[in-house]
Amino acid sequence: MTKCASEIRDTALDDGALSARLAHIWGTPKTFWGFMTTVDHKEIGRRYIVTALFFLLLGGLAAVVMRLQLGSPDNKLVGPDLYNQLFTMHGSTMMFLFAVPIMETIAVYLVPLMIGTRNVAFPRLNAFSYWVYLFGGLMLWAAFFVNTGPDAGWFSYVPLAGPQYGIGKRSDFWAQMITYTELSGLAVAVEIIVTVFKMRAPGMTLDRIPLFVWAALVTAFMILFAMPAVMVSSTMLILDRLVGTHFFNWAEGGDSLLWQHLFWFFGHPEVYFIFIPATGIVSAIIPAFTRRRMFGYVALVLSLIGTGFLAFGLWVHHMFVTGLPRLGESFFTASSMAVAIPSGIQIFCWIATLWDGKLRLRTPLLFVFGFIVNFVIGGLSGVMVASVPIDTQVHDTYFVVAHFHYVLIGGAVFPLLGGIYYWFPKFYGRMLNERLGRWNFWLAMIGFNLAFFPMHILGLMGMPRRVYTYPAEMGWGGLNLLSTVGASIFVLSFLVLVLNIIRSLRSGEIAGDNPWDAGTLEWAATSPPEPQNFSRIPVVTDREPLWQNPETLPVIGGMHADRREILVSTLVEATPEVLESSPQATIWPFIAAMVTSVTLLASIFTPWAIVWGALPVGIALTGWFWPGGEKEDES
Amino acid sequence: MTAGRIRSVVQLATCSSALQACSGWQSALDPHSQTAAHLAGLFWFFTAICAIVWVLVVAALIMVLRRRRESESVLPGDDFPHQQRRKAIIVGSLTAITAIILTVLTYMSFYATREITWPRKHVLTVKVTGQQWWWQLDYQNQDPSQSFGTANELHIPVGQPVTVDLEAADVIHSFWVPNLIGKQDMIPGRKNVLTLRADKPGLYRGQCAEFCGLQHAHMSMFVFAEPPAAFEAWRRHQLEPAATPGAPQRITGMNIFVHGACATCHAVGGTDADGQTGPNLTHFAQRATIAAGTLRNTPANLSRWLADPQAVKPGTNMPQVPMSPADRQALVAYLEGLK
Amino acid sequence: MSFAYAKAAASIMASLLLVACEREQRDFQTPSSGSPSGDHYQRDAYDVAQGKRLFNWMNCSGCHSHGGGGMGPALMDNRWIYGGKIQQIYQSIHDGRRNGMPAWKHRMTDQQIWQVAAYVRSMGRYLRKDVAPGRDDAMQSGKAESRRERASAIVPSTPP
Amino acid sequence: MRTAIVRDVSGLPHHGFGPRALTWWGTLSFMSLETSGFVLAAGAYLYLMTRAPKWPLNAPLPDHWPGTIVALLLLASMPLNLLLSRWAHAEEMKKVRFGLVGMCILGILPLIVRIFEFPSLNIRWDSNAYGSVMWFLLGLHTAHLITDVGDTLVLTALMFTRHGYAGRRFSDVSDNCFYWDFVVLAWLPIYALLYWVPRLT
Repeated sequence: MTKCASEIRDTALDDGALSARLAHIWGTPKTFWGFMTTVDHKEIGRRYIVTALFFLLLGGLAAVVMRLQLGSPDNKLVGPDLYNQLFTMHGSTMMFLFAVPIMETIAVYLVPLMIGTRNVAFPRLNAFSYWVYLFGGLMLWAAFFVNTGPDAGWFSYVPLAGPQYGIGKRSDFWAQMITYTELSGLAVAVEIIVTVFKMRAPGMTLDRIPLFVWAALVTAFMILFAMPAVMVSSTMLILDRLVGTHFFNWAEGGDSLLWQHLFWFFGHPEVYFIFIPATGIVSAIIPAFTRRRMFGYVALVLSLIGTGFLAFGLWVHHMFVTGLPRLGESFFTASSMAVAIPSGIQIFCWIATLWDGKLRLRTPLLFVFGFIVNFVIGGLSGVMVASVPIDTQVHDTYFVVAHFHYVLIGGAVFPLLGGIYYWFPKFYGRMLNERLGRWNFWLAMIGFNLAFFPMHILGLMGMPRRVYTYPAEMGWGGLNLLSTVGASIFVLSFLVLVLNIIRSLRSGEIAGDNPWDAGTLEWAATSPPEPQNFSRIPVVTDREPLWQNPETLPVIGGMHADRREILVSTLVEATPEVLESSPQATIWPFIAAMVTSVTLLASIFTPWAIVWGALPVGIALTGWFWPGGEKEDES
Repeated sequence: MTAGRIRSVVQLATCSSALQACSGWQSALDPHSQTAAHLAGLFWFFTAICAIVWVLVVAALIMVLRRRRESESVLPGDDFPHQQRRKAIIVGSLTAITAIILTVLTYMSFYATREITWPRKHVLTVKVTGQQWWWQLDYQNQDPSQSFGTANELHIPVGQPVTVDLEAADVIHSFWVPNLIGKQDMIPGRKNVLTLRADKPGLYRGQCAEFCGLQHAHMSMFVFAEPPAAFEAWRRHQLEPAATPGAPQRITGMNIFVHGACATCHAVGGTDADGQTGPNLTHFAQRATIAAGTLRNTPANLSRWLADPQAVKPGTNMPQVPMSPADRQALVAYLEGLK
Repeated sequence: MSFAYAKAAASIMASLLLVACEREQRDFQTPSSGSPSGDHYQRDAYDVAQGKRLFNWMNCSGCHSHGGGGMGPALMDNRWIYGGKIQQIYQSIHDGRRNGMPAWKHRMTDQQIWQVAAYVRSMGRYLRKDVAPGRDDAMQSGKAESRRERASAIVPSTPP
Repeated sequence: MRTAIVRDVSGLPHHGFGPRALTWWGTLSFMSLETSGFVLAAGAYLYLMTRAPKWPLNAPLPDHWPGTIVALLLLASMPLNLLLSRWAHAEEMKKVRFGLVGMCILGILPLIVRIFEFPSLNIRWDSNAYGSVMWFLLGLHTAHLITDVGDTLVLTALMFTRHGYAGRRFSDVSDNCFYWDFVVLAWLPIYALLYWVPRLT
């Protein structure tokens, strides 16, 4: 390996020339081909986020129809068949196609910027992951539009989703959608872990990693260990349905509770895949708007990790009424209660930071306040359902529906909306409108609480979840109507957000690199960031590098300026150790995703599809890894 | 008793209209049995604690917004060391308090579980089998001549514990009568057991609580808690065959039933109708509702149900049997005579 | 030219759509009397599944033993004494046949008989795989209808 | 923002081995998630076993010989795998090519025996839940075996082209060895579950 004679190092160029040169090397051409082949984490992250928001829209529309149906007793707007498909689509979409992907991909966009590198660890895997996710989501919704929407609920309990009672191909589409989204979810988790472990800017030791990045890392680890559970169980389900295995057939030695164990072993941590990144967003917003460093950094990191561990010991609290032994159930009550402690620590630390801070009450911080108010309700009702005796009354009623919407909307969507207002200027270079932002916040706050608080009472009044209608004599009509009105207001708040985004993209105030005067590295990049993120990789000596030195960014020199190159650093101390090249744009991830998707889709109809599909998938993967002769491949 | 006092305090404190709405014949907050009372007491205790915690958090947030800052330094950065130390102590103590509260709640919950656990052998045993979308009830007895079957309406004697064996014929269902007891799943291939005891006579509504397919919404049941004497009278009556029709119209109705499609799925004791896949109709006229609580049992409703079951309960396994209006009248007359 | 391709593609898409919609239709209402050929029952997974439910409930296996045959003829092979078309099977169930097959016209409704007939067709693997039922949650008695090998052409047969 | 160069990294190497390489960490992550899958599948096996009245459930004992031969073949491949990893670290092209060809053969051999392993389970996947979970575990491991052998074949082809001389390819070879270790080690507990646990009862 002789040194290439023509190689250029960045030390030979001034900032302007270097930036132009790297922008060309890392850039994505504004062509169709460029769009299809890009491996830039920002391009992919952005389209991932837009796609997830599109699925939010679809899932939201399903919810709107459900709310309209339940707005009055004995309503005939939709029948049981469509209603069952609607709530299954709503749950599956929100969990698998919106919440988990959007949290993961905000990390895909932000983590490289926050840790001072130029791309994620495996950019082509990232592109592949997006395409597989897109195809999986589209497949599920296409199936719904041809009357093949799954109808057994987002947790698809057997035997209702099994071969005998899950009639037609509906549950097969559900089970295979799981395969797509888990494939993409796991791929992103691997990228995030390796990116955070090995690509941090020099000097970003473990105790200088931004809390959002910690949250993304903990989430990625949870995904790594929890998602295989649903892969295993959904594979068993589809085998039961398609080739006649007996995993869940009680008459031949199987057991329907095996499904529940496996599903909830994944399903409970999944709530934390959504919630933990949201806490990361909160921990990013609070310092910027209080002008204070986060109080209790170490405690916060330890609570994130603690939550990550405890989340794996809770799954049985979804099965308290299945008749498991009481002693075991008591253990799971204790562990479910215990997970409230790390959440409590986080809330105490946030309030402690706000306490002495110099507050700037802009929209992102408003959403943080809304988050705390709503999430605490969800957390506390979580403590209630963790108690076995109380759960026997509220399990599978609207009380639980209220509970998890407080946790997921209050605990994750509110921070997410705050995060959108916070980072939008970084993504698009323009500020969102503050006035509309306040409208957005208050409508969301009022609409959300009107929609979901009455559900607590409905559940206690005996209303089970997943009913497509109810008789007038039950007396549930009034509260349900209130809830429907609240839901409409909540929908309105999203329309305000869309309006705000459209206005801002056309005529928003230009943001500048660091409009909030925040301290983390993403604000050192331009808004929107250049394709290479950083022309020179920053050197970090503080948890809030931009606060420590607002004028000058210390950087390293000596990297190549003629190829896509990133800096690999050590795990703990982030000492530079290797200059590794980063892959070029390529169409192969798209092709690989395409053939994988077709194979999986065909396997819904015949198991032989896996055999036929293996060859094209193998060819696509070989094409992906085969070097093309660029500088990036040969170093 | 503590829980009871707390409950009344909370009741006073909370908006009373919401609470009035909470009481009803299918409400967890209107207990009519010791078990349900324990559960409600525990619920109110948890609610009180949680409400206090939430109010404190919101109060803290309001103070954050309103308090004057000692030092409004413009430069971003850390707190002063003495503030840091003070905060660390406060956050640490709050965490400890959280842990203590959670321990107390865990203990309370465990204690309540023990309170509501009964020994499993009782005089009266009823096997409840969940079906898509109705409840099959079998009153079991060592002596087969004392055993009988019925559907959707469970009669129990007040004050006596009754063993309820829970099974399912097709998919998972869940047995839940909130005024009397929390829910328990009915799982194909498994057996669960509950002990049901009503302490006040009354009519309580229950509903399937595990999503079970198209008509999950219309799978409800009624529990009639009766004084022991009334229950015994009811039980004896159930053991008898169906009433023999006298009026000609009813005899016509019986012939339609016994020789037509009805008898394929339904049984009527004392006749040739012995279908087992649908509800037993021997004493149908005594029941308060039709189709697992979907309609009140009136001749008009029954006629509507027979004319087009799928319009009333889309997806039900009850088919629309074609017959002339006169035949349907006769069938209704027969069924409404099955006292 | 390209317009022709687009038209062809559109018609293929439309027919796929129809196939899927038809397969998954849950038709609860009884069709008004004078119901047509009954062909649509064997294209609808829900009807076939309901037919299977009725086949078990009516204890058809008492004679036909899960289609393997016993006192009554086997239903899984390609030999059909009274014809293997759905209309012919409907007739056999509806009116009964000599040698012990009872008439069900008074014991089941028309719709139910069509559903059972559609299911019987699936036992012989005459239906599309994505319409035929999967295995039951019960003791197994051979491959599920959706996994059976396609039956060969219908052969007229005489009672043994 | 103004920048100030405070450090020069031009002397750093362009590829690293083991924990210094991104792909090594990627491989490790994938191994972790696959381990999670194996453990859950094994958990399902044990769960069904504890619920069954007897194990094997209504079936003769599986014939362990094909499985044992696969285990022995896989273990026999370990020394060469270790050597290949060392040669890759030392970037010795000739030895690496020899080792890769050897690993291809040592990978295909157990795959051939694997074909005979399925029938020797003495039960079909659709007979009962015991059969289902036996086939599931064996299928899961076979999938890993096939993908890694496929990967080795492609990598071997690559190392015989001019692309093979890039330093990072040697790192890829050593990561492939790392993954093979995992495939071999994962087999041992599954082998025990499939063939010896049913013999315990």
